[in-house]
Amino acid sequence: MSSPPSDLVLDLHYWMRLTRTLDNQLIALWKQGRGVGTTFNQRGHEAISVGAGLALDPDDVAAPLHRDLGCFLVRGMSPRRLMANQLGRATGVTGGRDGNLHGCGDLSLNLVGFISHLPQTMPVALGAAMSFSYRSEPRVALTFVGDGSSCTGVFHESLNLAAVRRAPLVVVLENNQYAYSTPLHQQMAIDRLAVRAKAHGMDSDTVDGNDVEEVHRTVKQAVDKARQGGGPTLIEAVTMRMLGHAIHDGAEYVPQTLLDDWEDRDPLRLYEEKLVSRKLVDEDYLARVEEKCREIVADAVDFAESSPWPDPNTVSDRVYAG
Amino acid sequence: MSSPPSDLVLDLHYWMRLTRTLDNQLIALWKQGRGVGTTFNQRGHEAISVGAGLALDPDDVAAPLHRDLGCFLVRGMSPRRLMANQLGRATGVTGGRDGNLHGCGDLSLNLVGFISHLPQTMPVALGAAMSFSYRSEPRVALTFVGDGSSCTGVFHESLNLAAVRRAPLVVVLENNQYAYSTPLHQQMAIDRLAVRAKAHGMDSDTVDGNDVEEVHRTVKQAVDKARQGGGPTLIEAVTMRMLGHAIHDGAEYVPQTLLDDWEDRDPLRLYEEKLVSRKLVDEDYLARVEEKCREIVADAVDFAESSPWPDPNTVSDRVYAG
Amino acid sequence: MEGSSNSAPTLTYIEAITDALRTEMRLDPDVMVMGEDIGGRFGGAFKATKGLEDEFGSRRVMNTPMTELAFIGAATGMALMGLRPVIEVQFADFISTGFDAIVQYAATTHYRWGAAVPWVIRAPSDGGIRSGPFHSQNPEAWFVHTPGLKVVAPATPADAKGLLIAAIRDNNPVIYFESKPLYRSLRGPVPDGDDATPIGSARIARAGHDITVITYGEMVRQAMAAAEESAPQVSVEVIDLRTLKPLDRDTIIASVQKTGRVVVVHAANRLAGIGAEIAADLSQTAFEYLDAPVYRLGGLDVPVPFSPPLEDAYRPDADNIRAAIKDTLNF
Amino acid sequence: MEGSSNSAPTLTYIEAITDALRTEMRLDPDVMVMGEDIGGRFGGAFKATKGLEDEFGSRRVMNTPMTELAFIGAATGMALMGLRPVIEVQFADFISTGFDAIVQYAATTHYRWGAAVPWVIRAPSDGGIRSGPFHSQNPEAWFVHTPGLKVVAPATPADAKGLLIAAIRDNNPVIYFESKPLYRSLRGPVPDGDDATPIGSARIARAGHDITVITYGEMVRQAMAAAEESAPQVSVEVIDLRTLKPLDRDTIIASVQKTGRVVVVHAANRLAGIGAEIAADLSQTAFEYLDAPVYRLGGLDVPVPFSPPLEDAYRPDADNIRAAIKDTLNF
Ligand SMILES: Cc1ncc(C[n+]2csc(CCOP(=O)(O)OP(=O)(O)O)c2C)c(N)n1
Ligand SMILES: Cc1ncc(C[n+]2csc(CCOP(=O)(O)OP(=O)(O)O)c2C)c(N)n1
Ligand SMILES: [Mg+2]
Ligand SMILES: [Mg+2]
Repeated sequence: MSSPPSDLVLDLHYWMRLTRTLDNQLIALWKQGRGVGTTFNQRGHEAISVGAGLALDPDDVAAPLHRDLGCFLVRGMSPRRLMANQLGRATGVTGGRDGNLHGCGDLSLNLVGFISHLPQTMPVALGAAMSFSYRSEPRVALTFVGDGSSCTGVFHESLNLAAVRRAPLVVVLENNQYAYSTPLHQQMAIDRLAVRAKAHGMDSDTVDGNDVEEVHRTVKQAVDKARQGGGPTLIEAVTMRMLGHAIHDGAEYVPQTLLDDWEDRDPLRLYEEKLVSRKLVDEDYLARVEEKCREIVADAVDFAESSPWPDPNTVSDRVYAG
Repeated sequence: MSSPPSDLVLDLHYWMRLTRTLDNQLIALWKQGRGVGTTFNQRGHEAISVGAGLALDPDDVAAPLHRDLGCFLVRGMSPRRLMANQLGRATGVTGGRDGNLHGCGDLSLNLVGFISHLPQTMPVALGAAMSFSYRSEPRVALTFVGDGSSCTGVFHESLNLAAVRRAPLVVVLENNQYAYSTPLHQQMAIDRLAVRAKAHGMDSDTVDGNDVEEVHRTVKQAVDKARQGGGPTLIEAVTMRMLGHAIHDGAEYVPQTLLDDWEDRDPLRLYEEKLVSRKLVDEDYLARVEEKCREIVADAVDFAESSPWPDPNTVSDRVYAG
Repeated sequence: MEGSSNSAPTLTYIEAITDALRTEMRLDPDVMVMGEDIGGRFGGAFKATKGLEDEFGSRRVMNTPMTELAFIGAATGMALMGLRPVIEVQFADFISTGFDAIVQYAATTHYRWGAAVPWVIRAPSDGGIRSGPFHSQNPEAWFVHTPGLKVVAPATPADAKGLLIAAIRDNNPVIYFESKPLYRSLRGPVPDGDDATPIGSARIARAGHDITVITYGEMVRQAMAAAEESAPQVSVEVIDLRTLKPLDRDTIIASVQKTGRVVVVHAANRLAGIGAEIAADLSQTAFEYLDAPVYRLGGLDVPVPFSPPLEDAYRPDADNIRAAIKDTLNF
Repeated sequence: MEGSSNSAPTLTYIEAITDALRTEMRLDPDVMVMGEDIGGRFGGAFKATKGLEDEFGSRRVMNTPMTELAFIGAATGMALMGLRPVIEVQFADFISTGFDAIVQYAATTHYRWGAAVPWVIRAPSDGGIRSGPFHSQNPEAWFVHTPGLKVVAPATPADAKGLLIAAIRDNNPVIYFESKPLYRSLRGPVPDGDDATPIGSARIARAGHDITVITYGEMVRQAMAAAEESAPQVSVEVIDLRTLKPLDRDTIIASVQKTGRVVVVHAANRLAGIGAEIAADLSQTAFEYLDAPVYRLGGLDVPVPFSPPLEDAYRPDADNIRAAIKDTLNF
């Protein structure tokens, strides 16, 4: 296994750091009572959302969910617009019509937004992939889904349809051990979630969701295969949701030992250690990146908090396309 | 493999013959313009519906679908009530409220009725099974599902829930090569449908759906296992839908060679030949059974056609339970 | 019949649907059809898509597995990428199986993040043909109540074509309720070209001055029969709504200002149906013009029953409409 | 506070829900609860089932995977076998995910083959709390329009308990819409015993003689505030519907006969909402008593927006109700 080129390595690291920094800032804002509505946590998911997101070409379509802050970022959605959306401002992605990461779609960035009803985004991403086949375009669609969501009907219908149409779709299944408060063993009678694909004759793989290079490499292979007409792939990425489901959730139902075990394998720290030991970066570099990310996020907060609220007179605008 | 006891052998044969006779009579009635609405065909499915249906104890619950005329019969629903339902009479199972085999449920016979939305009956049958666990009753629920229906979300949600709860449920998947006009290869990227179970960690098996003893034996094993707390099983029974989807459908989309191949393996004729060759019955016996079935079915037609229509003043009755 | 391309040949309602699909597929390579059993020689449960695969190939005529959630959701993704999928649900009754994909995803997308979802769902609806509770439903009220959708329901072959063309060209998710009892029993002139019937505009199916009957779909035929039977003593105006969302309030109000009396009719459950919205709206906006309460006639609050005497008791018809007209005039 | 078992302790709205569940689970071993995350120490997204697993065990408090279709369908099977499942959907918004299991299977079963389906769905509905388009919905109109269901929506802690008890004992599928904004912000006396609030009977929340405000859920609180602010100049009667299906037409009509003026209010989309049914019905059955058109106040025809200024513009409140009262009196 050859190492990835160094610009990719630095990208993987940078976006994970930015994701973590933004996530931490959201938590801080809400703890300080500066939030609006709720916000989700993504800690533990950086390697998956960033590793997978960076496996795409700009023309490809991504449909990230509530743990995939990193994917929104690598696809070019700015921290300013994301933060403003979280705070319900007119300058946010949805102009205050939707909250947190919900609805953060932007076709100019080839980003498809999600809805709460999980995982209704899957068939939509599949449809994007089917449109590529329809037009013989060499493009791929990527979407994410959780372990809990892999129990749903729409997940299976989507895999079945993707497989029978050999659609250029890659599905990253984020097995983070829990659906809200419900552990895997109360959700399903399997423990290797990649087997879900077998029911539909689809290729699948399982990766360490805390190893960003492994995630990236495996998703990239699946993306390349899909682009070449090889059909869809389901990739299970195993990780742990390190915080509550959303900001209000203390996750007291998660055994501390489980968290401790996974804390030792924090995807960002693991990668930083790896890069230092490979001598690709030094501590100084890491500190500079961290500082840069902090600045970007601070700027996003300033931007969002000084942005106007949406005008209530526009509430009925934009229900329909012209 | 020991042969089944002779009373079971004769039962399997008798109910298959009655099913075939009733099905033929329905076709004849509709061709003569004596039908109301539509009626489904079940030719080719006799071994599955009868073989599986007879694997249950009286206390067990069955939830048969539109190809499972045989299961309704073996569970004790009379040809009279079934025929009257097909003809929309007050004496039919639903009193004219629902048509053909739809809604033919009767809790006194432990039969759960189905709806068109396929396969919404699956979670209902699962719920019956879950109620047996809840009450620690040694009972089992059995339901049927088609190949087309195995693509649906509700199918997969039901298997997942059944598996994680180890519910005493047996699901017979009737792979009859088509969903209406759509052949398997346009529906899914698999050809052995039993693999659907793998996605949910459920046991599964595949049987020759035209071999009534194999169907019966395999379903019985699954029923026994479920009754002993061994959890659910999915059994794929492979057969061919020998006629159109419903009475109006000439099924011109089915290649004749395919039908010819399967006609050679007609489940009823195969079994009659086997019984004769095993010297368990003779031609005379078979003729007598056929005659008896004809009488029963003729009586059912008389009963239904001489039954009153429902009173239109009752149209709003019975929407709610008291 | 002359061969002029501007003539209006006589087509059945379902032929007009096929004509609209063919017309739009010829004009726009982004238009495609998808659904269960719609392809090949079969051409769908009602044959509305028969012949299309021969002309346009299987890429543009896509047989789907029985997965309403996945294929409606996929149509949304295709629409986001600029295609214009026309989805057939085999019966309108099965639209509930894809409910989330419609009311949660597609309906809200443009409002939330500004992306257009230009698909059409063709939903063969309505009863009167002994099809029982699961092949006879008229579920339009669910969708009229849901923000973000448009809903149309043609009553004539000409509008079956014109509204389908308009729906395909519309940049929003449109649900097109076709009335099964009209498929082969109603025949009428259908313009040859590619003219659209504008969404949001009702049609005066019959002018009159004593009373207004407001309806849509197959009930227009029943209302026309009732109007004929009531003439010449009573002059009945019949409004064919054509679009259920957005409602053409101007046409409705103008008629009511003239007649002062209204009967609203639909085959769907009367309770909390479209008729309730129209009656409530008129009672508020045309209060001073109404000489009698708005009479609502609709299906009973029961699942559509199968047996003929029960279904006939369930479903309004010309006789019921005539009686409602009489009642409302005698108020 | 005295310890008498007949006293009425003061509970929050959500405590009253828990109280009802506990009361019925103690009385009837066939009553059980199921849903996502409802078990264990967690006790559900809103903690309505907290403590129940400790008392009744995991057999009767069943955590389900995220499979709305399967677990609502399974509840139907359990109900057919004589159990009385109380299903929690995590938010009312997700009820659309289990739609077929509700509107197609459960709702039609008794009509078709005479088997009772005694389950309850608890649906945490309503907005005003900055939860955005998918955690703020009021989807009751879909279910009122669907034959075979009952629909209730308590506005007070006492009715939160009483209606849930009634729903559990009812032999039909009942959808119980609880109003999230009331959960912890509304506190009131709740009878200690196991009395049911009968399904189908509205409540005069406030007697008055000038005008009737008809509403339910959290809007009762808004209406009461508007009524207080309108007094003493205007004497407002407030009807808390409590049951949306079947509607208590007698109570409504009696009030309208007295006041002659009506405002109907709900947070759900006004278009083709419950208010339309009530207004249409009154306009027909109380035509001669109405001195002004029935005023309908409801949510806008848009997805419930997230941002505070937008949600406030979407959603009726006491000020809007006061203005509607004024308008209707000045008609
Ligand atoms: C259809 C549906 N039902 C219920 C919910 C409520 N809900 C929000 S997130 C969640 C758990 C999701 O678990 P998983 O898919 O594993 O994703 P994770 O949050 O762990 O990343 C639930 C039940 C929902 N969003 N959608
Ligand atoms: C949810 C849903 N969508 C569409 C239909 C229309 N339909 C009726 S039968 C059928 C095919 C069913 O195929 P399969 O499950 O293989 O059963 P079979 O009829 O072959 O026994 C379809 C599509 C339906 N009944 N339910
Ligand atoms: Mg998870
Ligand atoms: Mg089949």
